[in-house]
Amino acid sequence: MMKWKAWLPAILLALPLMGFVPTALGQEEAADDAAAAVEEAVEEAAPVSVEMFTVNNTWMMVSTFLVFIMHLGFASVESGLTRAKNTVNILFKNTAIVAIGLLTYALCGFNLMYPGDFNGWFGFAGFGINPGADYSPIAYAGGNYSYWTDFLFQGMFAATAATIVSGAVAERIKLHSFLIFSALYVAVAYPIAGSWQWGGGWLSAKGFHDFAGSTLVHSVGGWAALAGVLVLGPRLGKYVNGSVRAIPGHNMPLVTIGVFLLWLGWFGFNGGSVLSADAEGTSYVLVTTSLAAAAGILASMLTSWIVQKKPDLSMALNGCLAGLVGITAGADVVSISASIIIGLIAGIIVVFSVIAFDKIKIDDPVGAISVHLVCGVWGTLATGIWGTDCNFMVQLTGVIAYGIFCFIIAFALFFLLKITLGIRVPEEEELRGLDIGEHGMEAYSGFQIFSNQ
Amino acid sequence: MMKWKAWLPAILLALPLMGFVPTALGQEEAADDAAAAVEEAVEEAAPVSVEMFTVNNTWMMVSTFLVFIMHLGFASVESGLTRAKNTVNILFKNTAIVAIGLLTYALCGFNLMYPGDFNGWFGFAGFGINPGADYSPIAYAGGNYSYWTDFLFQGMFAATAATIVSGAVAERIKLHSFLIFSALYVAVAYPIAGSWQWGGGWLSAKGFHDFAGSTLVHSVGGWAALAGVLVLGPRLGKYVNGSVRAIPGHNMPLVTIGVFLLWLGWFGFNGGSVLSADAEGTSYVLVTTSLAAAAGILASMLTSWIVQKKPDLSMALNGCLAGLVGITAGADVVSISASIIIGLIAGIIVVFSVIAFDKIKIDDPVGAISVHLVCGVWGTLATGIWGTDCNFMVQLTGVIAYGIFCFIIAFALFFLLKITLGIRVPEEEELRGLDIGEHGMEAYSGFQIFSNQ
Amino acid sequence: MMKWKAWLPAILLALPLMGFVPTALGQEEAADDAAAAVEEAVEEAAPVSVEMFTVNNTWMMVSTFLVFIMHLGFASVESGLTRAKNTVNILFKNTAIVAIGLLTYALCGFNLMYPGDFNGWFGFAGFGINPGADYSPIAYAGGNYSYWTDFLFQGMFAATAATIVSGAVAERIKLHSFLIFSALYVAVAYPIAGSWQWGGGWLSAKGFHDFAGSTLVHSVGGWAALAGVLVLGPRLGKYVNGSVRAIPGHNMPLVTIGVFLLWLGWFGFNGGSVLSADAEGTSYVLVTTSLAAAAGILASMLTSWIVQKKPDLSMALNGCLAGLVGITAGADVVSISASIIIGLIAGIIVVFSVIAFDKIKIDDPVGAISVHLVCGVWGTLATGIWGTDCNFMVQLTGVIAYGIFCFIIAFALFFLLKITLGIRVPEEEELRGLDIGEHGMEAYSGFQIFSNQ
Amino acid sequence: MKLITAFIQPEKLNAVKQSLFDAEIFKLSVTNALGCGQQKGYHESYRGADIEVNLLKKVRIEIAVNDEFVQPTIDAIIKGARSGKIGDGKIFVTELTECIRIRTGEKGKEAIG
Amino acid sequence: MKLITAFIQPEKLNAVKQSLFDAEIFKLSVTNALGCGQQKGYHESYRGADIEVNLLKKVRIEIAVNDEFVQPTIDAIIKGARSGKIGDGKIFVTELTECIRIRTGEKGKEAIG
Amino acid sequence: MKLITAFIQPEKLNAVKQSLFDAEIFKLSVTNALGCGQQKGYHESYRGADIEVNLLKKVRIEIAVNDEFVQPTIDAIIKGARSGKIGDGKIFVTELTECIRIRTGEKGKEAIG
Ligand SMILES: Nc1ncnc2c1ncn2[C@@H]1O[C@H](COP(=O)(O)OP(=O)(O)O)[C@@H](O)[C@H]1O
Ligand SMILES: Nc1ncnc2c1ncn2[C@@H]1O[C@H](COP(=O)(O)OP(=O)(O)O)[C@@H](O)[C@H]1O
Ligand SMILES: Nc1ncnc2c1ncn2[C@@H]1O[C@H](COP(=O)(O)OP(=O)(O)O)[C@@H](O)[C@H]1O
Repeated sequence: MMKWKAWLPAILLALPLMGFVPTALGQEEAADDAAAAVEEAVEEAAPVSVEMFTVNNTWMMVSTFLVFIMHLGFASVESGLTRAKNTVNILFKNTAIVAIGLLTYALCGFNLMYPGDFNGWFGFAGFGINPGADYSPIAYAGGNYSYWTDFLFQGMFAATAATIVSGAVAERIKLHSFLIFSALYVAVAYPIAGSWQWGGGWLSAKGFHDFAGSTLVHSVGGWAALAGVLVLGPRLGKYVNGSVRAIPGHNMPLVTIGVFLLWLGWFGFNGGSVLSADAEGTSYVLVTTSLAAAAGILASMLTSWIVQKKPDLSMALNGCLAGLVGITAGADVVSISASIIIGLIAGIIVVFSVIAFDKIKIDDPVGAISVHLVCGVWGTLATGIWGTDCNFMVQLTGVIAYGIFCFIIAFALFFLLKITLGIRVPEEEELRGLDIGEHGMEAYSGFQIFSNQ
Repeated sequence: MMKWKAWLPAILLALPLMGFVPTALGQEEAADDAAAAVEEAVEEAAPVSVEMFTVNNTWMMVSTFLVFIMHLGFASVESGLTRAKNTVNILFKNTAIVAIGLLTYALCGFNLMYPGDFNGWFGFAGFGINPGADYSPIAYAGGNYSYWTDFLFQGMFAATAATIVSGAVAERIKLHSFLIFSALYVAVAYPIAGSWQWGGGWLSAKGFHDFAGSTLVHSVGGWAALAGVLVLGPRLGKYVNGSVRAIPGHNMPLVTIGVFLLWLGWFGFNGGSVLSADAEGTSYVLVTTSLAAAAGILASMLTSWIVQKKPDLSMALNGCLAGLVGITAGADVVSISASIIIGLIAGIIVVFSVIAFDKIKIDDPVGAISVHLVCGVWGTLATGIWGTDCNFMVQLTGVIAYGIFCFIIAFALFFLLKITLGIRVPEEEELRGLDIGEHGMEAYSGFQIFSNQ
Repeated sequence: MMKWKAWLPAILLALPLMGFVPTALGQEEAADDAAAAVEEAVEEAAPVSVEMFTVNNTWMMVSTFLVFIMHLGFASVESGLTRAKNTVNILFKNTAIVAIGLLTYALCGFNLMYPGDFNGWFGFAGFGINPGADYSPIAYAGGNYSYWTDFLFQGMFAATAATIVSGAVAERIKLHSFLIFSALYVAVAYPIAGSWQWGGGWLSAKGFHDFAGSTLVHSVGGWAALAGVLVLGPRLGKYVNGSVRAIPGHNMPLVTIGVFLLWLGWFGFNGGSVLSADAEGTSYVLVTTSLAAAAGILASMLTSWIVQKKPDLSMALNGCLAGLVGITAGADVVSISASIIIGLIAGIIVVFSVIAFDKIKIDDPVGAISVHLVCGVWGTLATGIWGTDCNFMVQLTGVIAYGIFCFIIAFALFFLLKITLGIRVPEEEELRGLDIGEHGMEAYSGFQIFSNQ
Repeated sequence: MKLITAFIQPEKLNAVKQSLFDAEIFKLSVTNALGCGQQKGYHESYRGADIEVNLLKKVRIEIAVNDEFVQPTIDAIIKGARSGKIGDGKIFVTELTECIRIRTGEKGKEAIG
Repeated sequence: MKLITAFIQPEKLNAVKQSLFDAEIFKLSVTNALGCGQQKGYHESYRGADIEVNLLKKVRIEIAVNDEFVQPTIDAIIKGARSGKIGDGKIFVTELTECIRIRTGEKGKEAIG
Repeated sequence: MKLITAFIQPEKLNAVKQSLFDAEIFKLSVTNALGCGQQKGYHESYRGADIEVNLLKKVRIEIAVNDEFVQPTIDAIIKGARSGKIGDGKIFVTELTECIRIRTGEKGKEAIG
């Protein structure tokens, strides 16, 4: 009775790969075409009709909404995967981050990230947002979007980096220290790093390819998450006498809602990164994105079924995110089969990564480092392997450059906060929960909850 | 004090019908116009401008997102209407189904459903997805959508059929057997059945009208749900000593979230089924869809108020879905007044249907059979009654053909699984909940829950 | 250790204002341009291309979806901020309102609100919806949207007013009385009031500016909420021996989901109120909307941190809504800096308003009056201060006119219901919860909940 | 010393707490319970099917008191909890052998209050 | 009078209720509990890490009875709860000094039933 | 035999479990409780209004032991639960008349462990 079960996963795992291989070649071409379409869409600067401008801008606004809703996705995933006694705190952080992210991006982030002509490493076009006196909406970006859409779409991205950190340092970080870190990281570190590639800086000159931000967004958040966890240390009761103890999340429907909203949001994250409504370019990207997500679910589900003996919902959901993060760098330049393979591998990686980080006592309650950093790196490198006109060594250079810059800055910020304001709540507060400690409130008033776990 | 209450529902029920009747004739015309517009939109193959292509494709992508989010809707409704101890299991199934649905649709489903020229009963255009060497995005579908959007939109529909089954067989089915069933049903049965109508097969040649899938999607899922429940049997404790015992759902906010997301998704399900952004066609369909949903809520709410004495939230929500399923077949060809009547009747049917299935001991925890099968049939037939250029007998033929095909296949699959791997969890596992049994996890860790119900 | 904390909020509060001031002038211009663009978009009646019509209509449909999802947002916020024992009741009310709102709007609301040429105070174009015999979709609104989209977009707005009331009177109002009130208020009062401005009535002739409804929607709901609370009285146990007692909400993740969905919906609420997809107009509005929301969060978060000593999540979330309500009247005519200032002030107001209403024993469980009425008034007046071509006294006239009309009608309706059917549940039912009392159902079956609060 | 355990209607908890405070009994412990007694349960309906709710929500109160406080405590509970309707609940009294305050290690009469 | 407290497996509650009813014992109170006994707990896995679940879900039943009902009550509980597997639970019997019906003020033997 | 009931701070449960295990007491039952004692409750603020939280979360532990285990059990609980701050909780000891293991029907001293 048990034996066939051991085979099942392997068979299922093999299934989706069959049938794609024979058509891979044709798809390579399709990918090339799509890549070309995206390229064209991005570069085309010729005057377009007002109709085209309007539909392009409409698409970009829709994408902006979708990226916005990712913040709710993150808030849901992070609070669901932690304990009930810290829920208010996590929701508060995620709400505050969106506000701080948008306001600081308006204050300085946008103009740090897109400084216009600059030295490739650092530029700044001034405080505030203002399209300038001779602003013509249709000419601003070759009719692809208006100045305001540009700002808002990019602004919605910005806060994401801090949100990623939020999950990893959850259940023990002091609220005010986290908010100060986030404000600085999002206002300064993220846009400067971003300018290197999307702002037209040195990495973009080198031919680095990071379509929608496996590296620029996800690993930027992931490196900071790693730094934060290292400075903070693990939660009480996580590693006891050398053994790893599970601290289960308190609300799986909330986690599921979050992951589906994130996938939904990714349609805008990747689809909007085409930076126009170009029909072929956008829709191709949506397909690679979806198939990678689906492959990530399948792979992580089966991997966890084999490794942990029982299929773990939280792993399947992490696998979905892993696939999405993985495809983000190359969604426009890889073939359909490659997108599935990238997703499958991301789904496998994430399971082992979560387990491995626990082994080395890096306590990340929601798996943010595994999902965003590890799979962000994977996706960026995979683009070097399968992406049309991409170069593995350049991709590697980008990964390393971001790693060094972000990890050092984040580590320094967390360390400075630790020795000044302190970053960790007192032990008693951690045991009772940050909701009572930091907010004087409960998330589920009236419910009987065992808070002693 | 009580007497007026008995009248109230009836009065309220009558209210929305007043005022529509006088204008019905004018609306008939409007429906005709809209139907014509939809028809045109679908058939028009003349070369269109790139602007038109882009906006059409944008609309179809937005519709795809909306259909995608229906999966979250289903996951929420199904887990909310069942017990806390089976929540992880249901969420897991719904997550896995999306992945399996998309991947198998890419592997073979799409090319089974749209095989090009074929004998009208079964055709297959090969494994994998590939637009072909001479693919021109704008020419692919007369400028209505790109190949990739076509695939993704249809792919999002595919998994729905299996999701419908998930709810009906919840709280007792073995995970692996359910996954195997779903994979086969979605990969093979659904697309073959679909090809008869949407693939241009024999039913479409007969003049069958099923706009967005009352029959092709909802009843296909519903028949399988019925077969599954028959093979599985009812949950322990549901029918005791000849009396029906309620097993209340554990999370009503989750059910409500799910139903609103499903309604939202239906805007894409129906709106996208216009298969272009044609302004008159799409917006007319959205109005009929919304009014049917609203009428479904009102009717089921009042029916349950009268029949069960107290207004039942779960029934009102089921009524919303009933109205939506009901209008799906004819959203483009019925008048405004007809759409309200279809919704009202669907809302009444669903209440009696839920009660009737319980009477004959068909245990469907979420009312999936009543909503998707019964109202799917109702909607298809209603299209034969009120739909412009529709024929009742043809509609009936379609309903029966799908019923025979789907029920037999689903029953055979479930039966084969029963005698090989087994489809029902052991009694002890059912009592303790599938979350612990199948996944070794709880959905609400820390919460005090009475799991002995 | 504590001292710096006292400064922090003030510093953070100051931060976002810096850097905007220098650029404010340039933005004033931008706002002018954007306002002009919006104006143009609204007024332009010249024949447009079918492409333009299609993209405009697509945008309006997307906006309709977003406004629709606000109903889920309201349902989530309201049920989350009240006690578990009243959850089913609140969800039921919100579900019923959407249905009633849409159906009555089709029955008479639409034609009351947009009666065509009329005396400026009251007009009615007849029952039912029907575009008329000589309807040409593209000509209907100068190519901005079809008749059906017009109806559906406006219909989704209609139910909002009643939903606002729902939260304020929660946990003690009789279900049937509430439903009767809502049906009448939404079917008659809201559209008549709306016709004064959006229907082209006397206020619009005076030059009143209420872009998307700070007054027409939010304060219309808010006045009714105030009337309802006054007629109903506070919940048992809220004001005991002259002191105010907190009655905490039962589900903070649900509140957070609700607020994010409302923000998302506001993109359509405000963005769609441009009434075309005009790229510059819509995207400018989205930016002012988002920045006001972010500023509202920041301000309320810091205000509550200072006033209540601990940062209150429910206040931060109310602050988000406050900012959104505040910007709604002038999103198209104020500068970027003004939008931030409007949001900041709204966020501060809402905190003090919630506390003040409690002081005078006006028991509003969810803060609906503070958010929708107080900030609605604030936003309308602020438009008189900072809005291009807006006049403070005219704005004030509008605010007062709506106040008188709505408060009197709502008060009369509630009062009549009180002396006929009764509007308050019996004390015992209130203590046990309306879920058992009105619906015979629990929202969280199986969960152990202390319902004695 | 005695241990007094009472099952009361959930909505009466606040009233009982108040009357205990009035009687200067400040210490108590409360748990959620489901009860089945003379109040035979009621029938509800969910999706058309019957729910026989015969385990009704109750609140369980425990109070440890010195012997002279037994009667005042019982009186206070009755004062707060009685509505005269079936389901008002029961009070059970058991002998308490020992009582220890964890914080100080005090025992017996001193520890109880 | 005696107070009988039993810890049983949650899934056995319905069976125990049934056998108590069969034995004409209609009154009981139920609370949720976590238990740790001979059944040493089991190991689960969450995200690859081990959960040692050694506080298992149990249901706690309290029944106050007159002395002649003690044995029938114990028998009924055993009948409903025994599966023969570790974890079936325990029954504890303590002396009950007094019992009062809140509604009527009745005491002792009359109040208990 | 004695039945030992203790109310402790929720965050001390793990420590108490550990010290009981060290003292070779392996069996116990746990329930959630709200307590009101010397620790007079604290004030919180929700939406500007005051919440008087005077029913604080506690964990209730029950342990049935043979007489020779009473003192070791009490000592172990105190060891794990004492922080020296108000709110540490109380231990109550009552006489246990009988104890039955449901699985085997064993009674008394044998059944308890
Ligand atoms: N003999 C008993 N043993 C245990 N609990 C009891 C007993 N009698 C009553 N109770 C508890 O007291 C509650 C109220 O009892 P009930 O008989 O309904 O009230 P009344 O005494 O007013 O008729 C019950 O729901 C149950 O929890
Ligand atoms: N000495 C005890 N003190 C308190 N509770 C006990 C004691 N012994 C058993 N229990 C309760 O009874 C439950 C079942 O006990 P266990 O020893 O597992 O069953 P069995 O007697 O069938 O081996 C435990 O989980 C615990 O809740
Ligand atoms: N007399 C009593 N009866 C019932 N429960 C009590 C009694 N005294 C204390 N408790 C329980 O013990 C908990 C701790 O008591 P408390 O007086 O706050 O601790 P300390 O003894 O350290 O001052 C209380 O919250 C309550 O649950």
